[in-house]
Amino acid sequence: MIQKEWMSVVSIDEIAASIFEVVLEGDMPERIQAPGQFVHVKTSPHVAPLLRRPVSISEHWPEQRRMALVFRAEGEGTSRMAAWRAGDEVDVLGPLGNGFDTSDVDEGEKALIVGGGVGVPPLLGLAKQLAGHGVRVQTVLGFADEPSAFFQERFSALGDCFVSTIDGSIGETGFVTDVIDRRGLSYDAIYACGPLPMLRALDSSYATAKGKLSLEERMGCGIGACFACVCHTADDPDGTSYRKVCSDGPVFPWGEVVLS
Amino acid sequence: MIQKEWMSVVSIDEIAASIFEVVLEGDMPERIQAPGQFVHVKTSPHVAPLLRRPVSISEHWPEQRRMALVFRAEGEGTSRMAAWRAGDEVDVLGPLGNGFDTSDVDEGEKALIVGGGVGVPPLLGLAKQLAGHGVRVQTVLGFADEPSAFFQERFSALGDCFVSTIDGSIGETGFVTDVIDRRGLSYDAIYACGPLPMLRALDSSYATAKGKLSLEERMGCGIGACFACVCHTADDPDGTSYRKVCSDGPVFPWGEVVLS
Amino acid sequence: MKLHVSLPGLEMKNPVMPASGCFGFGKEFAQLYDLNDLGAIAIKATTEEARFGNETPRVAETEAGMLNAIGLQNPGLKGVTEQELPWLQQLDTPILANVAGTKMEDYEAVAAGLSESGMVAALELNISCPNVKEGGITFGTDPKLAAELTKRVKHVSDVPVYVKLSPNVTDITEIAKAVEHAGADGLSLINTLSGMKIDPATRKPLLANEIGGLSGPAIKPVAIRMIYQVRQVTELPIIGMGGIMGMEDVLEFMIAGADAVAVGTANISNPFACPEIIQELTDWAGTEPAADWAGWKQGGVKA
Amino acid sequence: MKLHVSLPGLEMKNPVMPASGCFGFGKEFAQLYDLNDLGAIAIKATTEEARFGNETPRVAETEAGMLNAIGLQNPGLKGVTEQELPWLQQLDTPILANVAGTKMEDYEAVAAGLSESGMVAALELNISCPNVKEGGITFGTDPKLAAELTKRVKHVSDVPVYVKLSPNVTDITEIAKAVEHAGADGLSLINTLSGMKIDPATRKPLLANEIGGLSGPAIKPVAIRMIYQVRQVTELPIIGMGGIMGMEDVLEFMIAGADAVAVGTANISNPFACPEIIQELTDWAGTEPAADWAGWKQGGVKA
Ligand SMILES: Cc1cc2nc3c(=O)[nH]c(=O)nc-3n(C[C@H](O)[C@H](O)[C@H](O)COP(=O)(O)OP(=O)(O)OC[C@H]3O[C@@H](n4cnc5c(N)ncnc54)[C@H](O)[C@@H]3O)c2cc1C
Ligand SMILES: Cc1cc2nc3c(=O)[nH]c(=O)nc-3n(C[C@H](O)[C@H](O)[C@H](O)COP(=O)(O)OP(=O)(O)OC[C@H]3O[C@@H](n4cnc5c(N)ncnc54)[C@H](O)[C@@H]3O)c2cc1C
Ligand SMILES: Cc1cc2nc3c(=O)[nH]c(=O)nc-3n(C[C@H](O)[C@H](O)[C@H](O)COP(=O)(O)O)c2cc1C
Ligand SMILES: Cc1cc2nc3c(=O)[nH]c(=O)nc-3n(C[C@H](O)[C@H](O)[C@H](O)COP(=O)(O)O)c2cc1C
Ligand code: FES
Ligand code: FES
Repeated sequence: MIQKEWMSVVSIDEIAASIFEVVLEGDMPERIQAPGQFVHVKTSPHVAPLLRRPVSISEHWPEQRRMALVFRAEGEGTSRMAAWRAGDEVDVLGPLGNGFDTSDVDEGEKALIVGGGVGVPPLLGLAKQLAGHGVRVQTVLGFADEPSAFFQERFSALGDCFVSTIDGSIGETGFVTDVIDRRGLSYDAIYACGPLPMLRALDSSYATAKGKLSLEERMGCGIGACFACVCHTADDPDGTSYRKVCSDGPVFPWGEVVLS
Repeated sequence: MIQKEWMSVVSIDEIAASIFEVVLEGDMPERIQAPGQFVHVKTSPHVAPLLRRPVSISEHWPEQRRMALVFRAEGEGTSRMAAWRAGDEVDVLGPLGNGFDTSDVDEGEKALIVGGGVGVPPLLGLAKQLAGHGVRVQTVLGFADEPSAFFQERFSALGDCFVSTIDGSIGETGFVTDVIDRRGLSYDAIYACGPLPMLRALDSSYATAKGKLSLEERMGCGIGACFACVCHTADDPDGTSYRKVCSDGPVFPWGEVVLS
Repeated sequence: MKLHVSLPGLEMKNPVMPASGCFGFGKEFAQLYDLNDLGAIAIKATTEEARFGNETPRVAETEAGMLNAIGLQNPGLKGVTEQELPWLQQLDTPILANVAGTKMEDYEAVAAGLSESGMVAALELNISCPNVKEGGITFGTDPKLAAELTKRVKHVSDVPVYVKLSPNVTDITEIAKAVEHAGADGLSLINTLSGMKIDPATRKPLLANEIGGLSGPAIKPVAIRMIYQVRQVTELPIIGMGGIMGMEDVLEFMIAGADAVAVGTANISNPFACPEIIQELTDWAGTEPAADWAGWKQGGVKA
Repeated sequence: MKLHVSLPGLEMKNPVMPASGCFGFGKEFAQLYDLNDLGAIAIKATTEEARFGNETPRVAETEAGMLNAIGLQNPGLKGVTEQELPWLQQLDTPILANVAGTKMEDYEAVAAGLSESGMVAALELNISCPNVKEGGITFGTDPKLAAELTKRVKHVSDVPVYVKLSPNVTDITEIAKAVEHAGADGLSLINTLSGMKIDPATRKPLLANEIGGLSGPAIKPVAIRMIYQVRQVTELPIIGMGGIMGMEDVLEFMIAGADAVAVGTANISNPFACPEIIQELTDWAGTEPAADWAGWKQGGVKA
């Protein structure tokens, strides 16, 4: 059940350059069904910024009624979020969308988790869930550079974690696909979230993989009503077939949607 | 010299129902020339509320680099101001306009100060200045009701202070003119600031008085450039004569402008 | 005061309906609250054939507004009558079906099909969508075409026909008069203002379609002005919209001359906007001495 | 990169000028900063006779915008040439004089007078002011009238003539083409959108004039769209305006097709807006490899 809730900010920390982790408390965490779901955040109680901002739930702790979001403060809305302080009450709509279905891998099998930039956060919840189910988790994280990198330790605690940066300032130089190929990583399923070029590279390099990927698209309502966030499906006989990223996704089976 | 300054909020207090007194610190207080001048306040660092809000300077202490404003939190902008906290930096344009010229009264003469509602604040600075010059100050303050009344004690410390409220919840029941007439208050000059009906009543009841009154008008720029705030002059041969409240006023000689 | 409003085809418990395109076909919102609380529901535009619409990005944020170029994505007449409308029948809320097309024949076919379905209370002729390359908007900017289209659609419809006007015109009263003479049962206005946003970083338009429709609080003063002007030239009922976010906005529209209102963009920034506004209105009505909207409006601006 | 822009009559150090009506005749701002920092100055509209303008309230705030109905208050042609322009001569900044009227003859008289004064670099024909009851706006909404007026004013002017277009039209490109053919040396757009605000508490319009002109960030998407459209039908220089608040907005207008920009409402909410924007632009230009605006714009949206 989707709800709109005034949640309270428990803590907010800058965990990397312009990357903030905020912990929120309220009823919503109890309703979260899967890692990869997101919330739609009104970043200010005033009219502007008018649109909500979609942000993935990175982790949640239903017993404590808490959940975490990790976001990059960049534009108008995320800058407002970065100015939130512990104790603030903030307007959050969620949980939204369909998260990662992990039925592709069984206990003892290997999952390859690939994240780029602010695509990394929802994968932490996923990795924890997979590890909890006894799946062997390997992670490849791509960042622009060292200052913007985060969560390496948290992923390392769950399995092998490789980092790549474009400038080579930490980890291996290059893209995530370079790391996967160079190391010859094997897997039973891939789970990916990150910028479109990364998803496209994964999709074309490992076209026959099993797994899921999480998409980003500009959103209006976040609940499936406004048709802002549609994408084409790979199988589209008459050109009118589509998926809504907000309500059908943001997580889709590998190969289901066109990454355009 | 008009300046735009980020001033810091020293304190903010609700001194009556929805009436706030804020003390600001910066360079501006040194430039204030007369009581009755005002500042034009950007109530939020964001685009909206777009227009500044004109607020009179109620008192100023140039040595401490401080000044006070007293405002009623009502609409969008003043509500933002009411949410200011000590330590905030706020965008203030000023000092603006021409304040009260007190040359109408000499030492030992009697000044009648008449204020209504949020017209009262600038009169406090005026009363202090007059009292400082040895002028005998009598004040009549009109408010809607007891909860919204303020500054009675501060004016009482400077001379006789009579209060009237529309509902009679404190002071005398009725309008300020009722008090003046009933008590037969005499004066060498009147200084008034308050809602237009009050100013009109004073103007028609005491048409031949010496003195000054301070006007309110919707403003754009506050510096005399946009022609938002004009008023007609009493003496207007061809219908094009005018005064700008922001830069020619807000204080005008008794009888100079049309109170429409 | 009674909030009830009675318009051709639309018996509304209160004057508030979600605006077309901002509410889909209602299902998503039905998970959030009881749609019977609404005065009516304007559903998403229906075209004769199914449409995918424009490429993404389809929305962009602007100061106190948003741009959209959805491009009339919808499942087509058949899809709407078979998959969407039947579900809405369980509601006790009148459905206003938005009709779009590129040729007059398209509009006729959709209007006839929807009217015959018996599942809609009235039609709203969208002659004003700025987001499709051909057609649509021209009907909304030329009084003769607007009138002809209205006449033809009226001819094939058994339910009342509202014409939704475009604000992208020199003189909205001309179009209003033209469609009134052509037999429109009501007007709805305003649709979105045609607008554009360019990202200085990429030096490209933010929308894939480049130009889109501007909606939200930013455009409210234009909407109020147009309704005020149109109110002075016609007695037709007006469904007013453009930037309504709260109860005060509803009142402003009613004073300007609207008989009911539609809430668009607000649903997008707050999916509970409609029931929240209706609740506010209900509380307000409890303290308002006038018997009904007609009585209340007598105290307002004269048309 | 060099910020310099060269337009007919206007050699500008940078593409930023205050917009007409938001800067008076410059004196108030001269107390605040050096007016020589500006690219040009568009002064307040001049009419043949002195005008008091509309009653107050003349301004109202809207979401991310404002309404104004000043009503062309000004000291008249004689007042402007005798009391305002001489003082501006000390500046090394070109003056763009805004010309208004209700009849063609008025425009001609004012244009001739200002041109003959030798104190203005160019004229800006205000055929788009929505705040005067008669005339003014009709010239801006009818291509034939706009063209005729342009021709007549060109005939009596020795300085270049910019025509300031109204956004309250169905097709702005038609008006642009019409005035281009009539001999306009440049275009400036947009003027304000016609709008209205009603106070639900008093049930009365906030402006004494009821209807006013909407300006500020709210209207920027409409301005950008219109400039983009007009850029595609004419080679004339365009002075772009509508909601510019900061440097990013200037860049957005330049990409859309403007050759220079005017800053209106921003001066009202921040009297230091122009020098602040120019400083930002100067800093930006220091890091921008293109040689000039023409080179820089090649990377942007194609007209
Ligand atoms: C399902 C989903 C989950 C996401 N999860 C995260 C996350 O966990 N952490 C994180 O940092 N970011 C995440 N994003 C991206 C995040 O939504 C954008 O970075 C954010 O909306 C930008 O807002 P802004 O105020 O900084 O930018 P502005 O430029 O002010 O935004 C203007 C408009 O564009 C939209 N927009 C801008 N960039 C994007 C984008 N990349 N994707 C979608 N809309 C965008 C905004 O939502 C807003 O409507 C997610 C996006 C989606 C769709
Ligand atoms: C010279 C001058 C001095 C003033 N001094 C004081 C003071 O010391 N204390 C105080 O409480 N108030 C004072 N006022 C009135 C004060 O400016 C308004 O109460 C305030 O602008 C209202 O803003 P808002 O955000 O509450 O209302 P909103 O309704 O959000 O305001 C919308 C717009 O209307 C304008 N506006 C609304 N009411 C008034 C008004 N009465 N006068 C002028 N503009 C108005 C606002 O400035 C704004 O532009 C003064 C006004 C003037 C002109
Ligand atoms: C995302 C979106 C989609 C829209 N789709 C339609 C549509 O299909 N048909 C239509 O007549 N109007 C459509 N509109 C216009 C709205 O119905 C409404 O007229 C307009 O947005 C102004 O109201 P608002 O400011 O409350 O949104 C759409 C608006 C938005 C924002
Ligand atoms: C208070 C005010 C007065 C204006 N007066 C004039 C005028 O006299 N002549 C004119 O051509 N435009 C006038 N305008 C329009 C502006 O020049 C400009 O075209 C418009 O406001 C859009 O720009 P902005 O959003 O930056 O303000 C005026 C605008 C405002 C806000
Ligand atoms: S954001 Fe509205 S349908 Fe997805
Ligand atoms: S407020 Fe602009 S001239 Fe007074």
